[in-house]
Amino acid sequence: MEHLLEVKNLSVSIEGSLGEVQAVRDVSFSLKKGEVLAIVGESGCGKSVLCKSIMKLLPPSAKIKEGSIHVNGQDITCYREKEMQKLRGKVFSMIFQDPMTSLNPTIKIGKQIAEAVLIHNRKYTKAQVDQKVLRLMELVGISHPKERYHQYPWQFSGGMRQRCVMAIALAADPDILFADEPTTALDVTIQAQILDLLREIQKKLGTAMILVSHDLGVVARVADRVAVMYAGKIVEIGTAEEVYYDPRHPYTWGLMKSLPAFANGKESLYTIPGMPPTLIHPPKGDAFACRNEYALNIDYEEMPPMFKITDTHYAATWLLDPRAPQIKSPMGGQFSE
Amino acid sequence: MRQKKLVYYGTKSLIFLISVFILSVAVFYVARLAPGDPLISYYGDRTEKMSPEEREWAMGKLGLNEPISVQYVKWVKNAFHGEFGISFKYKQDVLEVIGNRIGNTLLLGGIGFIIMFAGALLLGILCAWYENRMADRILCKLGTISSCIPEFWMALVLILIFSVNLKVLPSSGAYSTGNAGNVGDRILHLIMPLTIVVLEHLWYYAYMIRNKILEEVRADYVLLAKAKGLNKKKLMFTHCVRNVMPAYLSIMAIAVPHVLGGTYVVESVFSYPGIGALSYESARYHDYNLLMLLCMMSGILVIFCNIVSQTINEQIDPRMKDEVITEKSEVVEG
Amino acid sequence: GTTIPAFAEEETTLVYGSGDYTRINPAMDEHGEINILIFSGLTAHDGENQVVPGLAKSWEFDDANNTYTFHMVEDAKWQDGEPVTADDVKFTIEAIMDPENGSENAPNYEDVEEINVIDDHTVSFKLKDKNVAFLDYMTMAVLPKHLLEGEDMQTSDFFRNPVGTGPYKIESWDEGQAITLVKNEDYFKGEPSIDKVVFKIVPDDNAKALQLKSGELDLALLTPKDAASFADDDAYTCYDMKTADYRGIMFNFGNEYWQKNRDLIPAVCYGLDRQAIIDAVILGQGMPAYGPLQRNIYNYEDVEHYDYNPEKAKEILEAAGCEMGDDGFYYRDGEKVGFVISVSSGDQVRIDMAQIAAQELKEIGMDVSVEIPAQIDWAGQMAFLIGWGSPFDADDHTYKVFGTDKGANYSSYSNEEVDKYLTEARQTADPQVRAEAYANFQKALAEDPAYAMICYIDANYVADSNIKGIDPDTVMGHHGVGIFWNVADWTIE
Amino acid sequence: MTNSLFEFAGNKKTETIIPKAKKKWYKNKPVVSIAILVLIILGCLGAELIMTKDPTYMDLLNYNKAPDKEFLFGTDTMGRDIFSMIWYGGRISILIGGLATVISTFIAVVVGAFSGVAPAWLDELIMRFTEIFLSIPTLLLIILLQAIMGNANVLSLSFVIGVTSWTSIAKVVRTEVRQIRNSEYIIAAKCMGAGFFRVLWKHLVPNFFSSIMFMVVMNVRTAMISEATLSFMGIGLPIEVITWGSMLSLSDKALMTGSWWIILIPGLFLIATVLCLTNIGNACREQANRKESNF
Amino acid sequence: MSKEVLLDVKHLTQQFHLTRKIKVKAVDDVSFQIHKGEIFGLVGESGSGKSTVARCLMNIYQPTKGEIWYKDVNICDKKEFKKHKKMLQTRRQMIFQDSASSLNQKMKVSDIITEPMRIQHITPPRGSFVKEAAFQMEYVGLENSFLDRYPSELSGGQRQRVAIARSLCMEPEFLVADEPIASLDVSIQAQIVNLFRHLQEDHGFTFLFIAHDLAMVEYLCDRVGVMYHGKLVELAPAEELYSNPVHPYTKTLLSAIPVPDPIRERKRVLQYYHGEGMENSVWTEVSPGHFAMTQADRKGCSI
Ligand SMILES: Nc1ncnc2c1ncn2[C@@H]1O[C@H](COP(=O)(O)OP(=O)(O)OP(=O)(O)O)[C@@H](O)[C@H]1O
Ligand SMILES: Nc1ncnc2c1ncn2[C@@H]1O[C@H](COP(=O)(O)OP(=O)(O)OP(=O)(O)O)[C@@H](O)[C@H]1O
Ligand SMILES: [Mg+2]
Ligand SMILES: [Mg+2]
Repeated sequence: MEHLLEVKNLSVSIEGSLGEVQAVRDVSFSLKKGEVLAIVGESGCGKSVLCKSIMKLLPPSAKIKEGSIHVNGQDITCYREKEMQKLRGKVFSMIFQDPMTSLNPTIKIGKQIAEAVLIHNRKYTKAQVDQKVLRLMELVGISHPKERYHQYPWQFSGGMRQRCVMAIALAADPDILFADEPTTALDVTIQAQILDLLREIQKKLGTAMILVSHDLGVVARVADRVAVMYAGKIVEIGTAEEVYYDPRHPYTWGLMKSLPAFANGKESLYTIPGMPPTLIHPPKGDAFACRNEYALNIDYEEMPPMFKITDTHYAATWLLDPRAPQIKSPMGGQFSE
Repeated sequence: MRQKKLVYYGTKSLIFLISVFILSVAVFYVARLAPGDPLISYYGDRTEKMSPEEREWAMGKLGLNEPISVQYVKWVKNAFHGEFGISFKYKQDVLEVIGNRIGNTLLLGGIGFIIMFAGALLLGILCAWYENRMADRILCKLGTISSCIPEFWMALVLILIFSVNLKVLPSSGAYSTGNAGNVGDRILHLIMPLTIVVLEHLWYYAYMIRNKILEEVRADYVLLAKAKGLNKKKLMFTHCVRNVMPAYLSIMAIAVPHVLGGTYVVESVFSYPGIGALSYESARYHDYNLLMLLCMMSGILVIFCNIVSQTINEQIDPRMKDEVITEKSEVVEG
Repeated sequence: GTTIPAFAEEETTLVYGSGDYTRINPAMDEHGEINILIFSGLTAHDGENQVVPGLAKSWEFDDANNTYTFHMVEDAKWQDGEPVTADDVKFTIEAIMDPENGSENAPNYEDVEEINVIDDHTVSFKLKDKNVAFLDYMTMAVLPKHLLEGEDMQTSDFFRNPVGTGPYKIESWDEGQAITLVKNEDYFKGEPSIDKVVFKIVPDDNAKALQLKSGELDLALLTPKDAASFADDDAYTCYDMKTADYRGIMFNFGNEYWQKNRDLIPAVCYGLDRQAIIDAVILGQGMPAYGPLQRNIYNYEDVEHYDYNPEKAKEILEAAGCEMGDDGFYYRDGEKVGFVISVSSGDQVRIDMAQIAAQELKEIGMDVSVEIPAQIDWAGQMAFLIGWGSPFDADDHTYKVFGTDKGANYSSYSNEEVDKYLTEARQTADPQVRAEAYANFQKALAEDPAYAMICYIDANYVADSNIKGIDPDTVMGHHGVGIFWNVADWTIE
Repeated sequence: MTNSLFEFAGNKKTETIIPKAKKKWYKNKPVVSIAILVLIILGCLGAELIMTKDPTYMDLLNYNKAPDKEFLFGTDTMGRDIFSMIWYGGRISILIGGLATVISTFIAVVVGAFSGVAPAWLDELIMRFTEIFLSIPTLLLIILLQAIMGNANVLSLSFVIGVTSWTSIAKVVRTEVRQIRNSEYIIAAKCMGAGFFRVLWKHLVPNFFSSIMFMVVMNVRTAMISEATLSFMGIGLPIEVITWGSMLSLSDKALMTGSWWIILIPGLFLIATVLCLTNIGNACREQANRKESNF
Repeated sequence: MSKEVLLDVKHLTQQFHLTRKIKVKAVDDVSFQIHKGEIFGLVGESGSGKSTVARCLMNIYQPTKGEIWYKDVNICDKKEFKKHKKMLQTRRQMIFQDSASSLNQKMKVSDIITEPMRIQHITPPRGSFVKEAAFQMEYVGLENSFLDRYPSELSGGQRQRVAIARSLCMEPEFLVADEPIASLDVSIQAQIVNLFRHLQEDHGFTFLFIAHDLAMVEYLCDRVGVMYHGKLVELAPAEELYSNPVHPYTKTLLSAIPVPDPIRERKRVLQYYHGEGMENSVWTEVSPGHFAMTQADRKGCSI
């Protein structure tokens, strides 16, 4: 089966005020039609930049240093703004992380959604557009859509704004949906509702989705495959089952261990020691080494390649090297409550 | 709902009327309290030779030796009957003095204003579109320089080029004699004064638009709009420019009297009979009645334009409105 | 409608670059170039500024009664067809004299005691005193009684649609732009030859020059600097007209300072390098001044000219007991010698002159500065850069300017001798006697100067070379007024 | 080697290289503009040192001279040395331009911002007051103010010009403030106890700076010119005081005579000053807005 | 309970206009108390008024009805608020829900963090403002290379941590944290939560902790309130609430907590609560310290 989206060796750098931030480093993955790929990872590791770089929404100071992006078999790495415009909204759309600032404060919510509808369905009459907007608002669970249509973003609660952004993203039934932390501002019931909705859409229309989330529960619910990112690199990728039940990368272990579910009573939560590296001068070897209690000497010297575990499961840690000492994963297996 | 609207516009009109009233008081008093001899505009050079008794008599004749408040009440009474007195300098009913010229000014100022309004917007957008690229940089420099060049200089250079050397444009007047109704002739006469009027202010506003838009295109919502698939043009016009409009409109509302009345230099260089010179001279030589009427006209225009722009702004950007957080709940100053 | 005959020559038009007019009211306003085209007075001036007949074909003076009797032309008509009568004359002068009207010209007729209409075409004026200049004042435009009776002389609409007896009549007035005059075919002195005269209103000096270049104007009064750029062009003729218009520093003797330091005034006069001022400010278009009558037939050469002589100036100062201080200025009784010259705003030529004069006076040790007050304080100021001069009868301005307590004596100048000779000259018609009286007057004035004279300034008219008939020898008045005196004779080739 | 490489090392503290700003200090700074402006200002301050002639001395033998070795920038129609006049006159011009602009900008920002955050009725009041103020002819106001203030000097003149030229900026400020007054970061600052002026200076000003920047810079120019106009009308500084404004306003006389230096040189200095100010303002704007265009 | 009451909210109501006609009761008659030194969790449906409650506590909104007592100051009273302004502003701090908009884009991170100190003119205990900022940054797990950056150059989580650092630098006694950990990764969430814990235990901080992550709330909070449609529907100590929820919404909520286990999670079928029986329910104490909205007619049944 043809890959809908294929990213190869993508590196993205951003010229910041202090120097070049290597926000995405050598990332490769692919996405099939109707598939949900979740990206989890440390905050600031480049997840949002990755999504935005595929949609070409990064500021001019961001450059794709290397690698290629193929959509539907077409190489869009060098697409210009004009060509990208045709793809955006229809082929891929995005739910942004900051719902408040993502909405134009001077335009009514309904209008902003209607705009998205109209771009891709130019022949719609006004009534049709309105109808569609109201349906979208209902779909994402905004109550009283008729009245809410005429409200402005600041009159909405955080979660409602997030859902509006979602409605906009879904307006044109995109092929690929980048959902950057789409449910952080939602309570669990609505979150579940939304996740089910996304699932449904994905099943019905075959929409593929890249879901960025920190909530491992959410990821567990919707993701087919999970990629774990650290310091701009994908350190582990595999099906949800593989990553959850058989994580191989020490960072993944750390993440899982940090969950409150693993805290015994009221004792402190586990945290990964140390601080994430800056991406301005990433360390020579494995960026995670200095926080990794299982770090090998080679981790400080050389970057680990992607080791294949199964056909779908890869991880980038020297621990998987045949030469490395075998250790038992401290995590994995089914969770128990 | 309709009643609410009625109340809304009712209050606006009331505020308008009160403002106009206060304005009239303010101008009346400021004009009379500011030192200067109103007799000069009536009696010319002879004023200087007047004996104190003669002065007394002359002031009395012009009704200037009563207390200011009495004068004001009289003025208001007469104004209600549509009598605004005579111009000291022109010795003619002020309505007539202004009436003879207001048309020309409205034509010059009005067209100038529209061109400026649209031009500054377009120029600003253009510069913002090509931010920091060649076109933008050149325009920015040229614009800044152009706004430093004195008006009279530019006007004379235009005359030198287009009238003296090329002989394509008439250099003075609003129309050639006997051609008052000829549209083509009027347009020909308008070109150069218009150019000056527009150039004088254009960049001032264009630069503001440019910078505002540059702020605006940095907002995050632009990303979402782009992600929707909006093309640049739409994005610029329906989002960025829209958000810039409130600031622009409110400054344009203020610009109205500047553009309409601030054409003194243009009028004198191009012998264009408008009210710019009247405004200047009436203020300078204390031609009270003329001054009052001109001020009231421009004041009414300003207040009206501002109320209109405020109303439009509240439509464009609800954040401008006060009820946004409802009557009961305001941000408590911390 | 009029049908234009097929053989009609092309209409000739003269476009003159003029200042703005708010109205045309010769009775109330002093200056007004256009008046002479539309109106005529009982008398008129010729190229030598002598009085010649106007609406009055002859007149006589009755010494005993101090009465002038004028016999008017019978067939003169107003431009609306009505005949001109003596009533009109009486009406006009009485209107000017009526204090209610507040005319600027009223002081000229202070002497008139009675005006009598003898018949339709004869009018007589009884004066309180002898006044040779009276004939000059009768050049005042006569206004039509039938159109103005009962009207307000200041605000009447007539002054925007004037009807006169002059060579041209108003065709149209485009407010603020142009006043178009066409020739008056019934002009009592004969039909003028130029068909149309347009007073195009061009307030800006530079614009005037440019419009002259572009051919939009045919005649204009330019600044000397602008006029210089037309000098080499054959298409234009430059008329550097002499004027009776002089500039000088007027001392205000009402001010305490001059009451104390009147003896320093000669030093001021010696301290001015007049030629340098003329060269720098008006590009040499003028002549150094020493007296108020230099362009008059009664000029008397043989007086002190106060030619530039800084040494002498210093000597005078020292002789008067001034001592040079460390700062380069003289001190008298511990007070610095110096004064402030006020200049009215707007006239750059005067400002420049005052500034240079101040600098020159500083060089001889007087601390002189220039100020432009918002409002001229005639009574309080120390000195003023004044402009005066009349091209007509010698009495015309000297009497009221230098006579004690006279209307235009802003300097509160008072000199018995001057008063005496001025009155003497005024009260006789005998040229011999007058010449003598004026010579004495000038001597007296030079000895006790009221003004530190600076210069006479030329009026730089530039005209299209096609215009013929402009008299280059006429002496112009204040503001260069007077070039149109013989406009009826002008032609355009 | 391989063996040791694959031994456990544990989490070692590694030197994290803290990146220093490696850009040169002059990067992103309008060095040229600052340099030119500083030169002009220094030149004006130290006018006495560089002047070759007495700027007020009218050398009647050498009027209207084109620039040459003796008169570096030529002389004006009255024989004054333009080179000396520029430096000498710049001092007052820049002082008045700067001072008046500071005053007008201060009033504008305070009034505008206050009106922006004020409750509806107060805002309405202030705005209408502004409009009424705007509708009274500036000339009259200036005459009145000058009469109240007494003798004209640099300070009073700057004050008068400043006090009469704040309205348009105030309007823009008000609109801008109204747009951002309910932004969360301003609410946050208020919660922390920031007073009006702190919120204004730290949060509001950087946000509306870009809209009013050019208006403020142009105010400098306008103030310089106004000063000359007022002097010319007799309500300004004494006439013999030389300023760029007076040099410019006299220059129209030189226009027809082809004495380009009389008009061009003061004009160039004025333009250079304004251009430099604009550039610096622009750089400040960019500095305050590090975000990149999303467009 | 013997604990000292720090904050007492009485019948707080806040209305907003949706349109000119329609009003929304964002918060409807909510009463609760926060004790000194406790972490009070507030959970609930999105749009149920949690942020509004928080903003009322911070005097950002003037409540339509009701009183809020901070210690013995009625902060809804303008006069009293004015009197105690300085104290309130230094002792209370808030972390806003949307970090992107609560940070001024035009300020550097270091300036943002130390802003409250500068406002209150506090000399930084660690020497300079920059050092102080660096110290706070480390607290929340940020490299101090971020000090010179601008908010727009940060990722969502980094921004959030800056906001946290800003509120902590004043060492407030009462901290309102509106979803402070929503966009942080699990490990950093843990770090922040540990930090909060530490502050509570060792420094006696009091928290109002608003979150959607119920697992974290359970772990961190001493007592938890549940909001639904502007009403507080249940209030109980954390353990009690999680083990014995009374209100149907609470039950739904708890059942919806996602589990980090793909197979189980995907299989789970969720029930929804649509406000059944909200109309005539009343606020009752179902067990000591455990309050809930219960149906009036069934009153007493659940006890
Ligand atoms: N405009 C920018 N200029 C400079 N650096 C940037 C810019 N935007 C992001 N970065 C840096 O790039 C890195 C990756 O940022 P990104 O937003 O992708 O993180 P993220 O994975 O989405 O994190 P989070 O979960 O916190 O949102 C961060 O270290 C951030 O500081
Ligand atoms: N300024 C406002 N004007 C009008 N309505 C408002 C305003 N602020 C909030 N609301 C409304 O009040 C209700 C509660 O909002 P609030 O922000 O308190 O919810 P929340 O519980 O914080 O939700 P979330 O978890 O999604 O952030 C919402 O319906 C919202 O639309
Ligand atoms: Mg992110
Ligand atoms: Mg909220």
